[in-house]
Amino acid sequence: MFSSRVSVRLRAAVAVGAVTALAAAGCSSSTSSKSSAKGNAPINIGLITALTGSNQALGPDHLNGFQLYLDTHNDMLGGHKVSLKVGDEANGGAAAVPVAKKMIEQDHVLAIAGIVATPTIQAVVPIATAAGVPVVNTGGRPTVKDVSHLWTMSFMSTDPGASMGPYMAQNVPGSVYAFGPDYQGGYDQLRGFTDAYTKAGGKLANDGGKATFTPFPNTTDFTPFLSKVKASGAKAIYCFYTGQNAIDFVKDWSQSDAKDIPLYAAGFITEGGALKAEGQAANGIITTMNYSPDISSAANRQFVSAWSQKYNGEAPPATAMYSWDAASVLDQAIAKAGPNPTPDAVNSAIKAMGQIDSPRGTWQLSADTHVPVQKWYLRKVEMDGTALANVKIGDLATIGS
Amino acid sequence: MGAINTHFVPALDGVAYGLLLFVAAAGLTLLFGIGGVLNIAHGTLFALGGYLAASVSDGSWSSAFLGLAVATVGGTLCGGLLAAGTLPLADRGHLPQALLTFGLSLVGADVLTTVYGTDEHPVVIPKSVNGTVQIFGHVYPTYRLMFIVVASVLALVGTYVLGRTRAGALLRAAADDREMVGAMGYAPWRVHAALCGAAGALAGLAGGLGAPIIGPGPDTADKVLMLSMVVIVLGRPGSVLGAFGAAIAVGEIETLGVSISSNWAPYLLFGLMAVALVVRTFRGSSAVGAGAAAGAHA
Amino acid sequence: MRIPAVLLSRPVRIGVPGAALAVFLLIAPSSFDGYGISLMSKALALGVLAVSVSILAGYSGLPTMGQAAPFLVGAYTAGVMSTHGHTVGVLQLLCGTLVAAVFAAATGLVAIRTRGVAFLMTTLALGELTVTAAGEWRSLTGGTDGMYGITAIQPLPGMAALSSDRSIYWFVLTATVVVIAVVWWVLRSPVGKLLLACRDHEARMRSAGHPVTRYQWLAYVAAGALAGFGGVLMCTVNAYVSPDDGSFSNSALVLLAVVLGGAISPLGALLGAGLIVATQDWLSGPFPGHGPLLLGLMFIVAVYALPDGVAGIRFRVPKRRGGPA
Amino acid sequence: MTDVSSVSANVSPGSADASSVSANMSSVSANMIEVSGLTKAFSGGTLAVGGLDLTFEAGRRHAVIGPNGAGKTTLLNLIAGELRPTAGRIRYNGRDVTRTSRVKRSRLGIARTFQQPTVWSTLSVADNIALAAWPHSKVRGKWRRGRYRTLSEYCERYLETAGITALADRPAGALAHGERRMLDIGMALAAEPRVLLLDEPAAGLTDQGVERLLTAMRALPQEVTVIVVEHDFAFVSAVADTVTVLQDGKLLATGTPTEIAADAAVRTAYLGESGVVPDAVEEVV
Repeated sequence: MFSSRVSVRLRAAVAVGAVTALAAAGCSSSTSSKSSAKGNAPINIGLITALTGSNQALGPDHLNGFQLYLDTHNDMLGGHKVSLKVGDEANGGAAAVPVAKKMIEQDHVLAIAGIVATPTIQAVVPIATAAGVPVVNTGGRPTVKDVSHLWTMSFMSTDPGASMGPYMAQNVPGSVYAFGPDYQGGYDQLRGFTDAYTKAGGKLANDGGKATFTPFPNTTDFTPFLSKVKASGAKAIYCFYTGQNAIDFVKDWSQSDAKDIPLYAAGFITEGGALKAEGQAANGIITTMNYSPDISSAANRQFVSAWSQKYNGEAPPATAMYSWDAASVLDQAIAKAGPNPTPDAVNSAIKAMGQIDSPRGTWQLSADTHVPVQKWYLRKVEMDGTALANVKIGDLATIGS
Repeated sequence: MGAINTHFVPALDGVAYGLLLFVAAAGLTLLFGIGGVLNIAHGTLFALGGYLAASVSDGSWSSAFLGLAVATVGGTLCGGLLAAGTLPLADRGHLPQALLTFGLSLVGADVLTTVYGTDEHPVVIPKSVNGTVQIFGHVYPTYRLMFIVVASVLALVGTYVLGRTRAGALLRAAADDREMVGAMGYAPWRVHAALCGAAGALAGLAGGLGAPIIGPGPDTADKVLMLSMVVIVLGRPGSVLGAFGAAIAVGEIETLGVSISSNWAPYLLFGLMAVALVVRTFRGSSAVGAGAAAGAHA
Repeated sequence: MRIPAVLLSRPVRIGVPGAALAVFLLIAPSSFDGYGISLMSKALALGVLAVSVSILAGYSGLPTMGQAAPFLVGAYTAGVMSTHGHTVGVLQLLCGTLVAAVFAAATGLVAIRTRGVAFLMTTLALGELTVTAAGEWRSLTGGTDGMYGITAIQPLPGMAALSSDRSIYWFVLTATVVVIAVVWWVLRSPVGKLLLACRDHEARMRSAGHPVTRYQWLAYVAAGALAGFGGVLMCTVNAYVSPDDGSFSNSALVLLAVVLGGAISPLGALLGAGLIVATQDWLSGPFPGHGPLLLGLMFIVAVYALPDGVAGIRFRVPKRRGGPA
Repeated sequence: MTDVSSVSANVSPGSADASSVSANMSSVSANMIEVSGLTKAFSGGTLAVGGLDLTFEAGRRHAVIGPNGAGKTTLLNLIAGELRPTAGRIRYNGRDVTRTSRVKRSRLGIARTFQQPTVWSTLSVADNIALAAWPHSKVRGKWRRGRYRTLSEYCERYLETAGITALADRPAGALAHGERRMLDIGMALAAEPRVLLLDEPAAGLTDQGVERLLTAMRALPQEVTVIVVEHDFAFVSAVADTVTVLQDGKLLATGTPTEIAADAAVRTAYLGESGVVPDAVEEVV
């Protein structure tokens, strides 16, 4: 029964290992808890992003945009040297809880930036709110009960669809087939589209008049879903996909019966690495986004040139821009929060912030939802010089409330 | 007619997808069914093959073949590494090997993202197979059509090698009784190394061949592993024909099944898998009387 | 390396690591901050899940890859109760355990028919189906975004709500100690012998007239109930539940925790879970994104360094039987 | 694995007219086990048992002998319920048990031992016996420690009978082959069966062990029916009052040990010209 000789050593080894490991955790926590901001002493900022798991293709841009801002601003935010504490949200949700607790309890961060997946927001924001730490979020934004400490740099999950809906109702001569992944962000994105689209008089071509949701993350072959589009008589497709799903969807679309039916989408489908992987298959896709690298403004030129200098002449993805803005918002808020900034002071300073000058143009945070009130642009994938790029072809509505 | 027309492409695609799964799972079923190693790092080898093929591809036929060669060699080398790692565990049952390969897959995933980043790497395939063809009025990717042919040939070759050649006979003997192979004058470690190498080569080759369909990215390893496990368990480990049938079935479930009942799409794969496993166990138990060894190996 | 006989006596073997763990669990919170304490709470909740896996994989010879499913059911039960205003911790534990037991009783009818790798894959399939259902059943579970901002519980009616990581820790610790003591007591009783005998030689048990399938079904239900208990604790610790809590990787990690802990030792399973949490959440802190790498290295080392921890689990593969004898 | 060179030792030449001995011998005792048309075909087409009609009378000591592959162990497996027959019926004490599970058959009073003695290796010898007795004991609530102790104490007699009292606290996995064989037999006895199926019980035992086994078998209550499959004809002669010879899954002859030893057909088929069983290849379990 319990009589193996080795299992004694094993038991002892595991016990000793676990105890030392956790004890060491305790020690390190007690030493690091001394750090507090004094004068222009260094400050800690947390950044949560997906470095592993099903969203890892999206994660690095959140980090890189923030880091680029620090690189171009002497590693300072609001006059303080910044020590960036990066945490991995993995698949999103519960995995981020210890990460956030560590940032708040051990690193005493002034604010938490980043967050890719919406479950992570739901898991982290209550913890941060309870501790009074502002969350400056750069990924998709779901509906949240208490937004007092949540500031979104990107958009409300329903916004991209809401901006595209009326445009497609007017410009597509017939019905539209809608697709999205079957997670909450996907539901929100498609709800934004279908509500706005049907309100503007459009009609979905899908079976039963409801958008089609594909299993996430297990769908690798979209062909069976796409095979229904042509028969439905749709004149266009609208979809929301990101990361690997986006690449697979575009490739399958470009080689299916539906390839002659124009593809409209929320902009993430052709952002950054996805566009590179899709290649010519993506040519001609029309997307909606609150950013395009070819916007001409001083702020954008500074951002684009810094990015392309660091990343082999590539155009920056919108996500990196949100993260850049997160750093920029924190920069201004911390500066206003006085020589000894506290999370609460930073939160109040963000709240008091007016117009924000950003690479995407000026925008401001909605007082209700803490989401940008901003302009959405219509973009088309075209050859720009030697490479494909998301080229701005028009303006859509300004959205936000 | 209307229904046939609607479901024609999914049904055809099911064959292509099934064959892709078959090619992907071949290395796993070989190593598990015959070598007794449940290689959790199998998906990682597949992804490695994909990355390697992608890194040399430039759209020419020569680069495509070079890509396949590089992927196969890379897979073989990693298979050798696997052989070295699992050999000391040979007498300790399946779990230590599964645990080791699970560890290796985690380490491998980290290495791959460190080297190749988190973006999917596109494979530039030769122009002549990059387009689409018309079949019965439907558009279908040329590459997948070609893949059906290539994978069928691979399946036939595999069945032939395993069923009709001396090496195959040796491997089948090894599956039944490893000591006997030793008694026949082959050092067990050589059989083990050859199996691991062959399984690695198959995984690498599959990664290279499949890269234009399941492009190498950070998710590839997990997805391929999961689907391959489903295929080999449904097809009974070690059985080429079984794996083939199971792969086509899973392929059709994921395409035709989804097309017919898209509302149930999220549940289809695992639901049917659970049903199949239980039904088979029931049938097996009545036939063999639930003997000491669980289930019979047909 | 020879070990003196006195160190091998039973009190020393179980007592020393047990006592070390007890002392650590009792004094550590005073030197830890909220983060460290919440990690310990998480390790305990995951440890209860690991013990449930050890009942199946170690004691009953049923290596499961889907034990996170009843864990998820328990966690959601607690979440749903909290959102409907039922915040008494003990009540949540009871209900979560019960609902998970019912869930396991139903899924067990299917799973228990299979053996070895087929059992592994059937439980994996059931786990994935549960996760999918949790994501799709949005009216109850809140979908893939999960249930969030879950109200803090009060341990017993009339007591104050647990507002700090520290008070949650004491609640989780108490609950864990109670339930592990019960499990320990049961497994050391003749019931444990029955399970071990089924694991050792199932066919012989049947030949001797034991209704093995019923025993294993009961073990499956009991393990499911225990996992549900752990799920309620996890919900209390995280104040958040999402389908990801029931993911395949959770099931796999816990199975590995059991392997690390020596398969048939509840204490070992608990320590194994602690080691995994320490590696994944704490050790990887300075290397964001490399948690899996560290876990992977740990497994590789464990395979070679702890052979007997690994050998305790029987992992049977369908094998060709001999012809007529 | 078993060396059976001693088999022929006690075979004495007997009268030559025993080949006509039929299976339907008249008897006062009831038929405990009755198989009719029993057939078992394995996948691959091997016919292990082909249309067997046999009766095992209550309270008698039956031996089943035959060359390897004759279907002896398959017959035991069919009676015990480890295998389902392809065709035919099995009756136990007048009741049709063809489709009854082995768990149920065990509970009805059919116990068996195995060619390769099987025990629960992580448990102690005493626990092995107690667990074997468990389903057949009238003690209620055996899952409780106290009741289990009662059961264990009661079971000490079987340890004694099997001669393994000294090993009671040893893990069964640590036993030598012969000790494990005796434990297997002790476990079967602990079930207090009405029908006891022994699959080559003497194989691998020392002379002392065989002696112990013989004593144990003689000590069995008279009403217990014993069916023993055995190679060792000396052992068979010592314990059996009826011997059944199988060949290629079919009945060759039935009779007393003396009659069988004298049977010409049996001698050719089974004992061979030299009187030594051609047993170079042992069957695989």
